[in-house]
Amino acid sequence: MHVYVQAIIDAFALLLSGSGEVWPVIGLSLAVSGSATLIATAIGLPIGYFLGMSRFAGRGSLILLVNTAMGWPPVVVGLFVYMALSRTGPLGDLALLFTPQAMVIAQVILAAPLVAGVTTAAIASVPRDLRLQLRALGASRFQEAFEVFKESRRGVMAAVIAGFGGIISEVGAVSIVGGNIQGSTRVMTTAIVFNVNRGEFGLAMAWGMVLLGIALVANAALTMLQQSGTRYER
Amino acid sequence: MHVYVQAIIDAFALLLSGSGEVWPVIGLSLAVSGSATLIATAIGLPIGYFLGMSRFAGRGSLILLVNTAMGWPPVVVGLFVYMALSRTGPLGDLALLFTPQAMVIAQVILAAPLVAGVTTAAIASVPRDLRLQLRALGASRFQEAFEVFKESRRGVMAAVIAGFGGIISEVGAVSIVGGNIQGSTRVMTTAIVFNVNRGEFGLAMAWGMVLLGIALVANAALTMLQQSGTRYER
Amino acid sequence: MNASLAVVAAPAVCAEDLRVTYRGRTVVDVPSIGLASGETYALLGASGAGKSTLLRVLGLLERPTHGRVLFDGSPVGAGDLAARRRIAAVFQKPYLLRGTVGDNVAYGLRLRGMKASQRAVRVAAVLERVGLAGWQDRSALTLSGGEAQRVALARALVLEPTFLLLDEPLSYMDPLLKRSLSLEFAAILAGEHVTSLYVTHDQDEAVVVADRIGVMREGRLVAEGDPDTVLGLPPDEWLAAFVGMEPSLRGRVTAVLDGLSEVECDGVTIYSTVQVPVGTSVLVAVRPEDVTLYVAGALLPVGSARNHFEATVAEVRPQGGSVHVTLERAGVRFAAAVSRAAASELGIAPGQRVIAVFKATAVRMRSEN
Amino acid sequence: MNASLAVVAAPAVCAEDLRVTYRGRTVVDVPSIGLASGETYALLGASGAGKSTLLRVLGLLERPTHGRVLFDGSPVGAGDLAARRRIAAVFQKPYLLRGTVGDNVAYGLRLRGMKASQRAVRVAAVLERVGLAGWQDRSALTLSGGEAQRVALARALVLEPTFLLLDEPLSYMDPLLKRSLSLEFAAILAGEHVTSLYVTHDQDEAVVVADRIGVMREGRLVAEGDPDTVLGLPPDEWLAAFVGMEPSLRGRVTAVLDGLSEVECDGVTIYSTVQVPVGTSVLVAVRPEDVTLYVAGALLPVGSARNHFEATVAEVRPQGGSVHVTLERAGVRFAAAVSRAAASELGIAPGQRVIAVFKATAVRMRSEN
Repeated sequence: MHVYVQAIIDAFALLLSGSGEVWPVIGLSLAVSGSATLIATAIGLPIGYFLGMSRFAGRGSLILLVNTAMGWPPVVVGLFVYMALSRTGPLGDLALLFTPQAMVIAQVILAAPLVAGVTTAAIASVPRDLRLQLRALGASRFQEAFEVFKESRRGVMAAVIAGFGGIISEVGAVSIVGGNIQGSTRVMTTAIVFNVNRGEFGLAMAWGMVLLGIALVANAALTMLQQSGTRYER
Repeated sequence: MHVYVQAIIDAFALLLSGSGEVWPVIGLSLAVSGSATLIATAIGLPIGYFLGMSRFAGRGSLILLVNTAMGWPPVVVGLFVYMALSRTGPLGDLALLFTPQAMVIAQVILAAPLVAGVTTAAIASVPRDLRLQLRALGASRFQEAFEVFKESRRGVMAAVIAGFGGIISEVGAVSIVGGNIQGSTRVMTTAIVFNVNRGEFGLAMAWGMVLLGIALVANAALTMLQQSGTRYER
Repeated sequence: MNASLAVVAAPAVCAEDLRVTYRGRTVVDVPSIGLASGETYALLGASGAGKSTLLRVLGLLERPTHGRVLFDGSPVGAGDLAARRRIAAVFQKPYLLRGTVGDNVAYGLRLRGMKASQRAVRVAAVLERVGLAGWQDRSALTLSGGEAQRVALARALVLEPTFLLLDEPLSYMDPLLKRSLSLEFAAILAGEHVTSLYVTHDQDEAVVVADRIGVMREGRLVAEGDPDTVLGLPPDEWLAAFVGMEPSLRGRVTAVLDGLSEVECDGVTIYSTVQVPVGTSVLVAVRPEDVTLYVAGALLPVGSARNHFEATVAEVRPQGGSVHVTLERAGVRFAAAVSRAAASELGIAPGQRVIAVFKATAVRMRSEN
Repeated sequence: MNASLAVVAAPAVCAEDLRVTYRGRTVVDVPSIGLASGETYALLGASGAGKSTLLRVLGLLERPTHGRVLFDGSPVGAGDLAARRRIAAVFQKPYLLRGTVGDNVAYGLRLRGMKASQRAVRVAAVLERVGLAGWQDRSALTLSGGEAQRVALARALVLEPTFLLLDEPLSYMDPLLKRSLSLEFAAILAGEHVTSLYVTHDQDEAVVVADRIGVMREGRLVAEGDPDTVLGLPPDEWLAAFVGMEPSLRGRVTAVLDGLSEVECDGVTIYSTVQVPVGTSVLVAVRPEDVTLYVAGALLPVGSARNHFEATVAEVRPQGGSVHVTLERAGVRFAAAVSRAAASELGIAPGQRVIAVFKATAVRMRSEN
C-alpha cells in the first residue's frame, strides 16, 4: 500500500504548494467543461423541454434520435470533430485543432444530448393531469409551461449536472482534439494518462483526487435529486 | 465533407480486406470487454440481487456505496489499477501491467458497480406485494427469489448490456493500464486515438464505425428493454 | 323569434353534436347536452364510459373531434383564454403545488394578475367557506387527503367561476370521509349558485350533490333527468343493474279516476298517483324501500296503501343493513328491501309466497317515448 | 379440563397478544382474535386502520413485533413452510404472472411439486367453480380486471387451503362489477367451507360475504360479532358514523311481559322482543329502514308495530334512493330512512313533528358490558 500512501502525500504537497502545472490544468478542465456544459444546456434544455411537453407525431423518433446521440462513444465523437477541424476538413480554416475551443466543441456534442435527454424525461414525468389542472385554473400556454418548468426543476438540474459530470471525466474526445499540449490543452484526464505512464504518481494522484472529488459530488447531487423525487401521488 | 467520404471508403476497404491489424484489434476489444463483462456480472449480479431483495439496516449505505463506485472516473480507476500493478505496487509481482489481463481488471472495476446498481434497481422494482402474493401461494424463500428473478429479467439483461456498453467504448483506463501496444493491448478505442493523431483517418474510421455500431445496438437494446417496461399495474 | 331573447334563454353551458375519437375509437358521442345556470349536473357512469372526456371537452381542456361547445349561447374553444378563465376545476387528485395553502388557493388569481392584497382577502374568505379558515400559512404538502381536496375546491371557488368542473373529486377518499365531504361539497355548491358539472361513478354521491343527473355508457348519454327519475325509473336492464334495482315495468294506463292511474303490467294491476292519459304506454317502478311484505294469506287492515297483491320470492340477498328480495308475479319482476329483522320474522326464502304492499304515491311512472 | 379437548375446541386460526410496531408506531394491537373453522370473518375498517397488517400477520406473511399465531391450537410462524402452505391469499391486485390462465392457477400446485397431469385436473375443476371453465389456455395478460381477480381466486382455491386470506380483493373494481363479484365470491366461499379472513373497507361487501365481522380502528379491534349486531347496534359515535347510522341508545330494562322487554331511554319507552332481565343496562338501536313516519297527530290504526311516539325532525339528507331523516325526542336521537315519495308526501323538513313507528321485532338490543 506504500505506493498509494506516498502518491497521496505527494499529491497533497503539490496541491497545497500551488506550484507548477497542477492548478492551471485543473483550471483549464473546469473552464473547458464548464463552458461546454453551458453551451450544451443552452442547446439541450429547450430541445428537452419541447420534447417533454408536446405530443406530436414524430416526437417518438426525435426522442430516439436524442437517445441515439447519447450513445455515441466519445472517441468516435473525437474522431469526427478532429476530421472536421483538420486541414482537409470542412472547418479546417478555423484552425481550431489542438485548442481549448476544439475541446469545448467535442464536449458540447457529448453533453448536449445528455442534457436534452434527461430534461425530456424530467418534463415528461410531470403528470398530464397536473398540467390539465393548471390549465383548468386559467393558466395560459406560457403560464402552464412556466409552472411545469418549476415543478420539474430538480430533473432539469440533474440534466445539467449529468452533462457536466459526463464530460469533466471524459478523456477520449479531448485527447484526440486537444492533443494534451502542456500549458495549452492539457486537462486533468489527459494529464493523468500522460503522467501515470511517466511514473509521476504524485502528480497524477493530485488530479485524480480532484477529479474523483468532482465526480463524487456530482454523483451525490444526482442521487439526492432523484431521491427527493416525485410527490405527485397526492 | 470529402474527408468523411474518403475515410468511410477507406474504412470499408480495410474492414472488407480483412488484412492488417483492423480485425485483430476488434477481436481483442471484444475479448477484453466480453470477459470483463462476464466477471463483472458474476460479481455485480448477486450483489444487486441481494441489495434489491432484502430490507436491512445498512442497505441504504451499501446502495450508496455501489452508486458511488459507479461514479468513479475511468482515468482514476486506471490510475489506481496501474499503481497496484506497477513494480512497487501491491500486485507488482504478477507483472500484469500492459497486458490484456490488466485491461480486464480495470474494466471489471468499472463495470461491476454498474451491473450491481442496475440489477438492484430492477429487482427492487418488483413490487413488494407481488412477492407477498408469491409467498402467500406457498413459495419457499428460494422459489420466491427465482420468480422475482424471472419477473425482473429484462432489468438484469439491461444491467449486463449497460456494463458492456460502458466499457467497450472506454479509453482512459485501458490506455493507462494497457498502454496501446500493437498486437498485444491495442483495442479499438486506443487504436482510434493513436491513428487519428497520425492522420490515419481510414483506419480510425473503420474501428469508429464498428464501435459506434456496437454502442448503438447496445443503446437500442437498453431503450427497448426499458420501454417494454413494467406491467405490474394489473 | 328574437335572436337576443334566444341567447338569453340558452343554457349556461351546452354542447352540440359532440364526438371524441381516439385512434378510431369513439369515446364520446353526445348529440346534445346542456346545463342550466346555477345547477349542479352529475355525470354518472362506470369507468371508461367517457365521463371525464366529456368533462374535459365541456371545460375547454380538450378539443372534440367533432361538434362545438357554447357558453351562454356563444361558441367557445380551448384556445379562448377568456372563456377558459370563466371555468375552474377540481380533479381526482388535488395536485397541490409546492408552497403554502394560501399560495395554492391564490394560484389562479395570480395567473389573472390580481394584486396580492386583493388576493389575500379573497383567499381568506374562500378558506372560511370550505371550513379551513386561517389555514393560509400551512404547507400544502402536510395536509391529509380530505384537507387537500378542500384546498383544491377553495382554489377553484376563489376564481368565482361561472362554470365549475368536478372530476371524481372524492374517489380517492375513505367511505367515511367521502360521505361527510360529499355533504359538505353539496352544501358549498348549493350556496355558491355556480353551474357545476360533477363527474362520479358513485350514485350516492351523485344524489347528494346533483340537481340533475346524466348517466353515460360507452360514450353515450343513456339517461338524463332529475335524480328521482333517473335513479328511480330505470328504463332498461343495464341502467337498472347500474343503479341496483329491477328494470322498470312496462304497462298501459287503463283508467284514471279519483286522481289515481290504473296501469296494467302483464296482468298485474298497479295504481299510481302520477296522472297520464288513458291508453298511454308507461314505464312504472317502485323503489324496493317502498315495498312492504306480509305473510301470504294475511288479512290486511284497510289502509292508505293502494297496491297489494301476492307474489313469489325469486331471490334473496343481503345488501347493507337490509335484505334485497326479488319478487315475481306473472312474469313481472320487482324488488322489496326489508329489514333483516322483518326478513327473518317473515321467514323470507326463495319460492315463498308473500303479499307485497306499496302506496300509490310511491309508484313512479312516466310515459314511454 | 382435558388438554387435548382444549386443543380440539380451539378456533381454526387464532392469535394472542398481537402487537405490530413500525418505527415506534403501533399499527396493530389486538389482544385476541379467533376464526372458527369454515367461517368467513370480515375485517372492516378505514384505510390505515391496520386491517391488512393484521391479515399479513395471521397469514404468516409478516412477523408480529409481539404475540403469536396459532393454527388449530398450535403456534406457527412465518418460517414454517408447511403451515404457510395451508394458507392461500388473494390481494387487491391480481398480480398474475406471465403465461396462461392455466399456468397461473397451477402456480401454487407446481410450487408444491404436484405432477402436471394432476394439476390439470385440479385447475380445470377450480376454473369451473369460479365461472371460467375452459379458460386454461388464454393469456393471463389479456383479462379484464374482474376476470383477472377471479383467476387470482381460483389460484388460491385450487390449493384447497385451510385458511384463505382476501385483502380488499374487489377494491379496484367498478361499483357494478363489485356488486356482482362480491355475490359471486360470497357464494364460492360459502360453498368451499374454507376458513376465510376477508379484509375490506366496504360494509356492503362485508355484509354480503361475512359470517362474522370485526371492525378495526387505529390498530384495535373495536367491535366484533355477527353482521346484524355490529352493523345494527353501534355502541359508540365513531362506529355509528362508520356504519352510517345514529349511535345506539342507552337504556335500562324496566319490565318484561308477554315476551316484550320494556326499555327506558332518557324518557322514551321502547319495546323490544329481545329478552333481557329487568334492570339490565342495554344498548338499543333500530335501523333507519325499519322506522316508518306519519304526520304528527294522525290516528294510527291498531297494528303490529308496538313502538310509536312523536318526535321532531332534526336533519334531512338524501342518501341513495331514499331520504335519511334524523329525529329527536327528549334528547334521544335516532333516524328513519323513508322513500323520496314518502318524504315529499309528508313534507319532511327540519323542525317538523312526526310520529315514528317501528315494530318491537325491529329493535336490536344487547346488554351493555
